[in-house]
Amino acid sequence: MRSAPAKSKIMVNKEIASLDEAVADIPNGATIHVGGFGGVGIPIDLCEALYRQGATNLTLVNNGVASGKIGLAALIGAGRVRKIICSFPRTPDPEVFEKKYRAGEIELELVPQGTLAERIRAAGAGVGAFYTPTSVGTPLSEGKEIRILGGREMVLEHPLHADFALVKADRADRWGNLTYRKSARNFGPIMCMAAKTTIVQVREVVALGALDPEAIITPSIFVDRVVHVANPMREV
Amino acid sequence: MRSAPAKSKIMVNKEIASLDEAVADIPNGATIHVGGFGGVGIPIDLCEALYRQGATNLTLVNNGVASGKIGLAALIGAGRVRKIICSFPRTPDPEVFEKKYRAGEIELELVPQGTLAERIRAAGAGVGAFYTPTSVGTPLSEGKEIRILGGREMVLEHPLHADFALVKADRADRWGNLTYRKSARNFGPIMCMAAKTTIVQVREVVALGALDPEAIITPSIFVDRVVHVANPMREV
Amino acid sequence: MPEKLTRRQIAWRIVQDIEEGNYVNLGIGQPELVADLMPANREVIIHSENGILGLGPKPTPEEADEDLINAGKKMATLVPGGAFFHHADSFAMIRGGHIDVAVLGAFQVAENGDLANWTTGGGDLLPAVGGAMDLAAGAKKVFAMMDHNAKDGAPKIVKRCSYPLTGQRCVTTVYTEIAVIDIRPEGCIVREKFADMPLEALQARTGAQLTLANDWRPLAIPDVG
Amino acid sequence: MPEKLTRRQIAWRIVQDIEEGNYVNLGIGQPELVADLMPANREVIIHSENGILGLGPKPTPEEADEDLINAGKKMATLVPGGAFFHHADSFAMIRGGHIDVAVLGAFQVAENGDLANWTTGGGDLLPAVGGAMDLAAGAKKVFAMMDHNAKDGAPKIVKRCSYPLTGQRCVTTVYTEIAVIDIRPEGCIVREKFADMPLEALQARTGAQLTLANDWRPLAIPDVG
Repeated sequence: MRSAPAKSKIMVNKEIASLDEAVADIPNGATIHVGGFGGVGIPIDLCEALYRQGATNLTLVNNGVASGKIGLAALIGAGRVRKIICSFPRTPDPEVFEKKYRAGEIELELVPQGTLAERIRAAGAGVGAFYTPTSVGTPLSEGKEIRILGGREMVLEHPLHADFALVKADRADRWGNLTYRKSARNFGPIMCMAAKTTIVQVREVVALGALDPEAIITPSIFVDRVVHVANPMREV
Repeated sequence: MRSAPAKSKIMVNKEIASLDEAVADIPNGATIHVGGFGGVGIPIDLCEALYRQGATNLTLVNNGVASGKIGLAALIGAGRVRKIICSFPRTPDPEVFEKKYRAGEIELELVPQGTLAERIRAAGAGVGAFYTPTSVGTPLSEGKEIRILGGREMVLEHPLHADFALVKADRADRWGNLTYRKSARNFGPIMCMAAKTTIVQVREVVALGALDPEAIITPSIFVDRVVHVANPMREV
Repeated sequence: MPEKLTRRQIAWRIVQDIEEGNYVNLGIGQPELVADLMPANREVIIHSENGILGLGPKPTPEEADEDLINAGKKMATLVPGGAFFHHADSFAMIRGGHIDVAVLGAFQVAENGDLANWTTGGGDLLPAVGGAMDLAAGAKKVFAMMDHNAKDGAPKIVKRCSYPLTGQRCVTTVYTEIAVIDIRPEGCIVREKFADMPLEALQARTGAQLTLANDWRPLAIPDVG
Repeated sequence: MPEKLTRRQIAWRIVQDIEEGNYVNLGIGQPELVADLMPANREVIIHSENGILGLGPKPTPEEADEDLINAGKKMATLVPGGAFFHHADSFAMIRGGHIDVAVLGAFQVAENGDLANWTTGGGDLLPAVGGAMDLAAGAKKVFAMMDHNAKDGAPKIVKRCSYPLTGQRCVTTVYTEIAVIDIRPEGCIVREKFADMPLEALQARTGAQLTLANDWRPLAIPDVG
């Protein structure tokens, strides 16, 4: 009779003891989704751990490009980011990015915010590509396939997969079910879906069954690692 | 100075006094999304009201085709349905539909369940069309455009818009924010998004602000009419 | 008689064209004034692209919550009946045609409704688009709230935008300090202007052909500071 | 030595190939037995296409809730850690490659992994596909749980499916009452069979070329009724 599979353990527990452990295997050249909008919901402690970890030549997907000096800004400033895919690089304090960008040392792919969100969701949902009216007739659809659908010009957009997602949520259980807080939800749920490995920092880890099954925003299937960070840093 | 617009009223209240009033303006020939899966979450009281109302030549979108004799089955039995778009017409008691179908008196468009859900969401989300791997190489993708994306064959699928959606939810406030109960959620949230006019029957209407903003499943923007049905009928 | 409306007065004017129960997205900057001018007894539901319906006014110090900001990254509140959701759902609302009115700033509006409001194409500012293209493509009505002319006097209502577009044929009405102009298939229709400003004077400050509506009305000057 | 496994024994065998923490979708009918054979101390999370993760066993009369059913329309329960979601999210899990294992019934499996399980193409039954095509296209592994032969003795593992397909090149392993067969690029590899059944006898009941794995093992006969 065959014994239990080698990977088996007594129970499923996605909680990782430390930030550094959680990001230890992110390799050079990885594409990383980073949650957050306007500094809210940004997993700054995970970003700092990634900074300490040393991976370089990264492609980052985020709504903006990082304000201030820590987290994403630190990664960019240290020359560890090859490319940024975002909708709004003009953050309140974009100095670190702007310097690299003007020097031609970082590539920027500018994507309309809704198209960015839908491309991330498409990656998570197994959609191969989709047509959207957003950006038709603008420089951001130049060179892309245009097709008339439902009487309207639409542009073909492709999914935005990631090797890793770094997300900040509010509460998690050991399976990785998540809730968020207010407008800190933003890109978190769709980024959790779209990455091969999703790493989430949460304010609180609760017992399995403590989260209301009607109000879980990210079901555990989309989460690989949970790190408890009771008092997260803030970008600015 | 211009006076307030003609349509203005003191406050937004989407609650309609009766089922019959709520469906009164559904015209002949309408395409209607009807929520529910396996009899759970089906807005049977709204369907019965539509039966009383008399509209005919309807196109219905639902996961199945109705079991038993009331609701959708009554509409189908009375010859009021021109076409059904669904994934699983083989319900526990499909007699009414089967008779019409075998007689060639009703058109059936069979759609894989996930493609059905995604086509409905696409309609609600303003996506013009999308590529999916589901059904490639099967009879259900015959005659459709196939394209290789990400190294994989994908079929092009189009949004499934509706004139009306009939949905059953659990609780609503007067703006139309909704919560659901357990597996009765199923197609409700995406159908609410995809119809020009969304009509929802709910078990309970609560005060504005009583629903937790973190746990509202369908935000009010997707809902046009709410009818209070404290004790809904059941299909079987 | 003042020769032009203040920005608060323009915002007030826009409020008059928003219906009770409308779902409204307000662009960053000037359009945010529209919320301030909304009478307290009206229920207009403000959408914020970062996953909020029912955006409320600025918080008191006690209400302030660092996890609740508006699209302009300012602290905000939620009104009763408000809801939170994720970014894909937020832009499904926009792209899917569920937003009744988007009020956006504009660099240029063309006579066919084309909107340019995200970049002048120059290299002085980092390029940034945010949700502007989605709103232009998706909102049922797009109200452009802007100065009638650029700082150098150049018209901002033009035959054809010279700046890179945000969206095509999307603007439905332009609200400036001197006029309310509908953009229709038949052209730019002046719905309101100052009674004592001749159409010719308005035309002289405008880069597209204007037509005075038969039922045009004098632009009101509300007492809103 | 019995000549074949019972369906419960096949289900038990499938359980051995499901890892702790796997997210698993069980097709309607026979595959539902897999949940019954899952040891109580193992955490395998069952997905149900109608918007459930963490599907639990059949309810007691007290637990029964008419709003909680499984994909087979039978009353169900939710385990602690379970969650509800809507249909588009449910199939995003499936299509997006998040389901580790789908266990599906099958009419035919071809040597290239093609699966036919939704219609025989005849007019006897109403055509109905449900979520089968999505699972075939999306699950990381597709386990076919089926009788080795049809009622008339015809092989169900074939060179090429004669019935309309559910999905292409999707089945990873076939579990029958007499064998466990991996479908690999190099062909149909017998991983387990009864020790006393010669490969030739198994081959005689199979429509595709079989290869015995070097490390093949005897099919275990668990005491599970």
